[in-house]
Amino acid sequence: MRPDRRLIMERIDADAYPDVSGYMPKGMERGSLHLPKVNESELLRHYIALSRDNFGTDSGPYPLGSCTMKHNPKYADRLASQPSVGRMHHHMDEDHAQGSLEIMKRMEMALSEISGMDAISLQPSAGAHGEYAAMLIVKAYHASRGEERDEVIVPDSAHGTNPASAAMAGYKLVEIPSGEDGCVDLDALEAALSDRTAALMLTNPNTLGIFERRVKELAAMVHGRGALLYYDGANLNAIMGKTSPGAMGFDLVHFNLHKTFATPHGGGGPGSGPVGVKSFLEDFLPIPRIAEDADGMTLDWARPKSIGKVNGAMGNFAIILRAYAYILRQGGDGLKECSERAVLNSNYLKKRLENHYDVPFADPRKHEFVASAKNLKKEKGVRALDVAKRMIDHGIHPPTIYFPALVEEALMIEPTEDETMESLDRIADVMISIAEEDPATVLAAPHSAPVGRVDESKAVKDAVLSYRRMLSLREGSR
Amino acid sequence: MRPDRRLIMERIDADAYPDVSGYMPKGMERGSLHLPKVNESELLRHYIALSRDNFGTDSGPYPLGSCTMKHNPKYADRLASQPSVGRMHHHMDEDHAQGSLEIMKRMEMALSEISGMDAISLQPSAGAHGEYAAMLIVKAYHASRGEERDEVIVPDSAHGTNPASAAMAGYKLVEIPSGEDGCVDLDALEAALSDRTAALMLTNPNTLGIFERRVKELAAMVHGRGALLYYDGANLNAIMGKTSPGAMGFDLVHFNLHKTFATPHGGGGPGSGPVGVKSFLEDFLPIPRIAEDADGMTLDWARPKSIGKVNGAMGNFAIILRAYAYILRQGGDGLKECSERAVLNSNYLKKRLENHYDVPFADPRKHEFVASAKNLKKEKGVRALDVAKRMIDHGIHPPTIYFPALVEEALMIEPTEDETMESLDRIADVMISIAEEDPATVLAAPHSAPVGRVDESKAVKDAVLSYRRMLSLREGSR
Amino acid sequence: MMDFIGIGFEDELFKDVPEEVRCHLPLPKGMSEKDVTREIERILAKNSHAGEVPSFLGVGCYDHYVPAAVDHVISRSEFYTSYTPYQPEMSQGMLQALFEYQSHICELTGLDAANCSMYDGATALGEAARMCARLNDGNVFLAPRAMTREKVSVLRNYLIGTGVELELYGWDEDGGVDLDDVERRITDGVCGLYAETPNLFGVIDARVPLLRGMTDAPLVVGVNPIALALMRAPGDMGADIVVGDGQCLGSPMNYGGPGLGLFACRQEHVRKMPGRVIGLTEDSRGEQAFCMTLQTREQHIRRGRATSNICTNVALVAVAAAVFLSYHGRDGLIELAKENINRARRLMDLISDIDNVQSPVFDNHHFNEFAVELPVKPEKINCILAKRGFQGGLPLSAHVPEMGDCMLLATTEMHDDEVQDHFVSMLREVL
Amino acid sequence: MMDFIGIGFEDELFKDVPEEVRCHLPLPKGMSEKDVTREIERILAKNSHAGEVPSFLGVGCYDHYVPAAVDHVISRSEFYTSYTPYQPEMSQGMLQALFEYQSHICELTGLDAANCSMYDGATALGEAARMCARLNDGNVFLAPRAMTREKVSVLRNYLIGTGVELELYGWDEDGGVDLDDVERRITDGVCGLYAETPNLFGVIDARVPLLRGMTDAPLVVGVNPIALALMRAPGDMGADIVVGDGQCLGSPMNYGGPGLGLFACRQEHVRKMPGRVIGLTEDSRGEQAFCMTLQTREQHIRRGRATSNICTNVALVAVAAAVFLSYHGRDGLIELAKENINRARRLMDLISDIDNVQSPVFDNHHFNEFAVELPVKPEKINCILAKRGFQGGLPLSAHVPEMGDCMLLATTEMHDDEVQDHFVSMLREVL
Ligand SMILES: Cc1ncc(COP(=O)(O)O)c(C=O)c1O
Ligand SMILES: Cc1ncc(COP(=O)(O)O)c(C=O)c1O
Repeated sequence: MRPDRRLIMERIDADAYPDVSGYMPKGMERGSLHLPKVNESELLRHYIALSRDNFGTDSGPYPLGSCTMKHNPKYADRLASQPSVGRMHHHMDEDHAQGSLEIMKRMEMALSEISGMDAISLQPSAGAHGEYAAMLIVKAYHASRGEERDEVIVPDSAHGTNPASAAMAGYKLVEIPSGEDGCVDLDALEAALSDRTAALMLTNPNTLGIFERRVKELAAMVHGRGALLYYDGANLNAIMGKTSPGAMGFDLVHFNLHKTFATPHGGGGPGSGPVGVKSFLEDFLPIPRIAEDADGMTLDWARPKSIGKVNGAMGNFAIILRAYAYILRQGGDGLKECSERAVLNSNYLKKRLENHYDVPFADPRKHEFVASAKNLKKEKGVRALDVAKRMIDHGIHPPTIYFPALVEEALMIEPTEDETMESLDRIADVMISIAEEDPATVLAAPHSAPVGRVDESKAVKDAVLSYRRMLSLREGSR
Repeated sequence: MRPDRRLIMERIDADAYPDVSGYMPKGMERGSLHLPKVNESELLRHYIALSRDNFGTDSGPYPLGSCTMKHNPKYADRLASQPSVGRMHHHMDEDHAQGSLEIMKRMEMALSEISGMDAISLQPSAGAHGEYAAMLIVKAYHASRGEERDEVIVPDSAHGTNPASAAMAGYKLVEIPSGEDGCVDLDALEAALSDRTAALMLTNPNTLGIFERRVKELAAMVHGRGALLYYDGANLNAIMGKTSPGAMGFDLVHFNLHKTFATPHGGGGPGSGPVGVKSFLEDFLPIPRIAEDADGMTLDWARPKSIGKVNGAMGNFAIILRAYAYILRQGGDGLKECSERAVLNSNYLKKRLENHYDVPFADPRKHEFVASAKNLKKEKGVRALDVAKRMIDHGIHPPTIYFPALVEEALMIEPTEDETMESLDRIADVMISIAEEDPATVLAAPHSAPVGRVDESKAVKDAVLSYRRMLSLREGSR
Repeated sequence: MMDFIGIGFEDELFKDVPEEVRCHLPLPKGMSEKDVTREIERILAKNSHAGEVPSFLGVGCYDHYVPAAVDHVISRSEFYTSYTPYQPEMSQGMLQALFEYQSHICELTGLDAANCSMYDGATALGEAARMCARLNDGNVFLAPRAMTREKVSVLRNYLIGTGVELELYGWDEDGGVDLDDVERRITDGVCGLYAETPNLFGVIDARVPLLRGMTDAPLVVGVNPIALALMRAPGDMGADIVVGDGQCLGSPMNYGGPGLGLFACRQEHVRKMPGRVIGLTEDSRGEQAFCMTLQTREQHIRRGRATSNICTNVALVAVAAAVFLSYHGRDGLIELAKENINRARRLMDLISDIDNVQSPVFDNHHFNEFAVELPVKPEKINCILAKRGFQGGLPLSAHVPEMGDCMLLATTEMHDDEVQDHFVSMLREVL
Repeated sequence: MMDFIGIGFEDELFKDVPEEVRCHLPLPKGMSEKDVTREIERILAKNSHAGEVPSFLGVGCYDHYVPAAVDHVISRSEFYTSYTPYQPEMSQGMLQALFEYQSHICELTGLDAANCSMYDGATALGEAARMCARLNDGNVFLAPRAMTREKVSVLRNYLIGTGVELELYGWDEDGGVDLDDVERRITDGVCGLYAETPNLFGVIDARVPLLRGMTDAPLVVGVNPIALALMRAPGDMGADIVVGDGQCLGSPMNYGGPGLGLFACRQEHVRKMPGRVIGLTEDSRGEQAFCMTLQTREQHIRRGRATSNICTNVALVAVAAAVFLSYHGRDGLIELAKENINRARRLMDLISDIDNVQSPVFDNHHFNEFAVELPVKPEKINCILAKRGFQGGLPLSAHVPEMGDCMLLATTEMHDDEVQDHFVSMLREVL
């Protein structure tokens, strides 16, 4: 029996709103408020039951490509739950916050080593936010040189946030196609580059899991036209200890601490998206900068060239702390090993699937690879979506599907370094069995999830985003 | 699909035991050790998956009679998880432990108010342990008076720990039957009492949920023969703020902090079973006693009449702290209200079931009541056990069954004060539907649990209590 | 595994990384879990947190009591180790919790649609301004000058790509909106108008509802969600978009992050909204179910033409807020709001007894915080207070320079009488 | 609800409670969750815990590092809010976890059967002595005099109902069993013989295996489960029953409680065993399943004739131990054991350099702790150390009076070099 899943606000307080006069200026008083009325026991049963209808990396394999769902170690959470983390306000006198500031400074230094960048700001709240901060820096840089450059080049395999961030910063987008080998087509790049080019945004390895071997050449081309080279660091976990954005010639990079550095995703966030730059761009980084002098850590606000602030505070300290704990735990060699195992796992799983799914492009892959259900679709009418839904029945989270768009019926698979061979074999066995299964079963999946296949188009059509709205539709008015 | 439930030790380390010479004296070195080899991710997935196959009060209704499965508030757990609780050693200088000692002293005082006893020891580790400490006190008391009394009287409705504790202390047991009304048969008591009687052990309300109205009379009878009157305080949650063991005339009492005072049961423990006595028995309480003087709290070991120690330390401090937090939160009125609601809920549920199950004895009940499946068994062959198993399919924990033995096919139900009317109705609806259901379905239950009905007799026959044993049976030798 | 792949050693998998870009990672060796814990605790011990050194800082980030039940729920690993719920069948729990969050926010704000979080209050405002630019052709966004430098800077940065200019209007002697100044600035070119209540000065501004009549451009209102327990819903004041910071709803301050950007709007504008939203729908059996919806607004579908670049948001903080609001319920939230008003009143009254101090600067209703005018530079006072074990309030000089002698003091239910009294007597001594 | 029951007001439900026994509950009014938290934290702040004041106490209760994963698992509310798993179909998770715990304990001890916990090490020993009395007719239980007064007292109290006398034997100059003394005391009347390794003095006693040859009565061996990573399994030494305290396996000290009473025995004696046990079986579909078993030994079935009165045990602490052991695995546990031996060696060496101090008193292998002889009363030294921010070791006077000048010092992996060095230099100063 499926447990009670009523909305908690259906246990509502029906009494009249109490008299609260004297607390608000005239005309500003509230007259009603509908919130649930539950005791702690009901409250917890409700939310615990909801949690049980959710799947996380602690529940099982989560090979979601481009999302790096790796294990979130518990020591990091425990460290983050102390009052010396939680009960700190970002406006505190620096003297009161030497601990937080030291953690941040050390984290900047660690990220600098990892990325080969000269200066880091931990301020951005997530990957896309780091991209945006980077685009603002690109803008400020060219402006400082009196140059007007209004285009940003983005490969078609780029993550959606890349073009979105560039556009949000006011740039025109120039999309370039991938070549046969899944890498940037250098001729297309050459054609796209111009004096209007502000930057090229690149992920390496790209979202196909392919390393752009000609990255140095590419960097030279971009730099040769006076543009900057930006690195989307969400995929850094494939290369740590092997190469770095700095070594590859990039000028700016953002990190996804919630991917590479094993902090929890929290069902969609919070994350943390620091941005790193080569020294010639340091002056443009967000304020305040953390400075260190004889007395300890201080905050430097007097940075006239800075882009200013991208969020209201200092960044997501609680996430930064977790990531720093993880970096300390792994150490340099440990991070390198993580990359090695992530890549090994990805290539192993790819090999296991090769005879059952179409897997375009040549070896080796890095941390992820993209398979395709296009043959399955042709032969049996089973799409990537159906494969995904059927995997749910086996307690394995489906891969990312339909991304990148350049692969038809894409299944983008990133096992991460945490899965054991046994677990990889289970993923493979399940995916192979689905490929061989009676299509009717697959098309009707999931069969054993808390709900049947969810009607996403109805959700779009109705656009009911709240209980209020739900009620007003139900009552026909409100 | 049921997730992987292999034993964790099946992921074993097969390498040879390493060389560890130099750490042990000759002849004391180990040669092999088989423990699982898992990474943190596998470890957590394993145990989290196991937890998901378990049901607690946070999962749903748990009307387990005589066990008081009430909500365990989370603030108490959070308080107990601090280093000022955890990193304290019981042998510390009193100066270092003033906080722990003050909590304990305050708890003693609160329990004293609640029970009407003059002195409390928090040392016993659980209810049965408190009973045992009490029996040792009874023994020491009579011995101190030069009296030889070797019998303890226990009603047939008593919890199994009562006779077991008395027997463990070396007493002969005299069992007396309950009367028609479910109460102690005073004539039988009269007949059982003698100069050999050391004590009568009583629960009031008893395990049938019936209040022994003639308790004062009964106390006079027991005291009249020079025996002591012992109160099993596991059911205190029915009467707080209404009456107390002290007011009823009892000399000794134990508490179940993990029942009345809402601390977690932890799947079977730890609990805490303080013992309280009237002043004339105080000298016999376990050592050390917590004393308070101008400088603060001290430990008094110089108590020559004391029974000594019942456990190696000071009691289960982490549980005591939680219970104290709960008592502070409720306050006197709040505890009284808990009793009122517990009794109201019990009587409501009883009323709802009355037409569908046999519910012997008259009204009102206290915190619990005993229903019977004897008619169901007669009419349809459905036993209490079957009803219980079928309730599992509905996500409700079954009541205690087959206890007390004096009620045939007993279903002992204690809803606690935490269940809402809605939840009580759900329990009732489910139990009624089972009574009316096709017996075949009920007999084959559970249908939707992680396992089918478990073969308990095979477990007894095989007596396999470890993986080692399992392997050696499997291999035929080891 | 290497055998199966057909390689002899692991580095073969990196043969595609050219020699010229190879490098080493010169970080120290790894540490045990125990040593990491000890090392980080050693560093954190250098902090003086609000439990040790009472703090009077606020402006969007408050030290409230976090009920243990909230911690418990967001520590459920099924929740916090999950990703964005792309596969609704596997994520009904998170989806429903977020739908409930949206519902609570809609109820508080009096609007029908809310997204399931932005990074923080400042970026939520930035996104609101951008949304206004999408809703019409104006090229000026009007906002109060009474904002922290942080918020102003974020807002500017979020408008950079839109061509919209930021124009700031002033405040009146009672700390509310200067209506004349707004009036003067309103033209057809205004694409959006923003006001806060409570505002930077903690003032509950009864003039905010009047703004609705002054322009057809979208009205954006910034709120404190706890104050909304007592305050008229902005939707009823005519607001089109409501933003704010929801950290106060069950999350620690965490040195400022993560926050919780609240974002709600009218149903009619839902397709122009930024951020992720959870919608109600049905499953194949016709039963109630939830899923992410209106995704064509988002970057992973619309890429360069998305309403925002936001991807990862702060979902777990939103869940904490949902649990917090359900824990308190209506009456609990009202009590909490009252307590915070009373605490602030008590503190401002006590301080007003000190000679040479004006407390509060603005004679008006306040929530959580209020400005006081001091005879000495606030920065200096904070230094002295620090030596006596207090973290004073926010000096306003860096934010609204004309109030350079003022300090913003915030207080919550975490300050009992003793702490307030002690603080005031210190302040008296110091002045 | 009252209507339905047919009563007019709630007190009607208490009409069976006679007036003469009625009373009030004069406790103060209830407090909010926040105020309770604050009040208790205020009191607890009076403690000086081992993280603030390094402590050198041990004897069965140690300050080890608790991996965060252990906390996480036992904080799963499905585990900790459940009761004794009477309904196996609803409790497979707890049952399997406890079966795994039993399995780990069996593996460590070299025996085939273990129960799923007793209250603590001392009561486990008491129960073991009682079990010996059940296994044969003897009326003397032999145990070392080198035990804490707590343990001796508990043991006596557990033997009270059995008619068995406790007799204590001495130790040799190397701190091990005095074999001659044991020899002298062994008669047919001995129903059980108990020895510890490591013993009270932290000595790993290589003479314990020799006891097997000296009597046919059951041999009970007391152990430290972490030491067992390196030490020969007691089962291989001929032990019939193994007991010990398992708090060191992933639980905080908690001012001494809850502990974890380890209890393992030979398969042949399983039906005489005290306490709850989890057995392997099958479900109706023939699949592996677990349930409580051999319940006819227990009080809820056998009542007055049960093997023990124990009902509630410390199951959750046992789960913590299972997770702890699985977390470390063989190699991790070996490392941990080595580290603890090395820490103790280092400390005893450093102290032995102080004049007038004999460190250790016994020239033997130690685990975690060791006795040192001091020129001043240990109690007095502890007072002075306390003023300098240390919690010294256990003065032995109250436990083994003839060693009144000795102190037992325990150290674990939580003491780094700095702490040990600092402690030793303080000690040097003080002496
Ligand atoms: C390649 C890549 N870039 C950027 C992002 C955006 O990061 P975030 O979701 O933290 O905004 C992601 C994550 O989704 C990503 O995979
Ligand atoms: C009435 C009664 N007495 C005694 C006990 C024994 O308590 P414990 O399980 O804590 O040993 C119980 C609990 O099972 C009980 O219900």
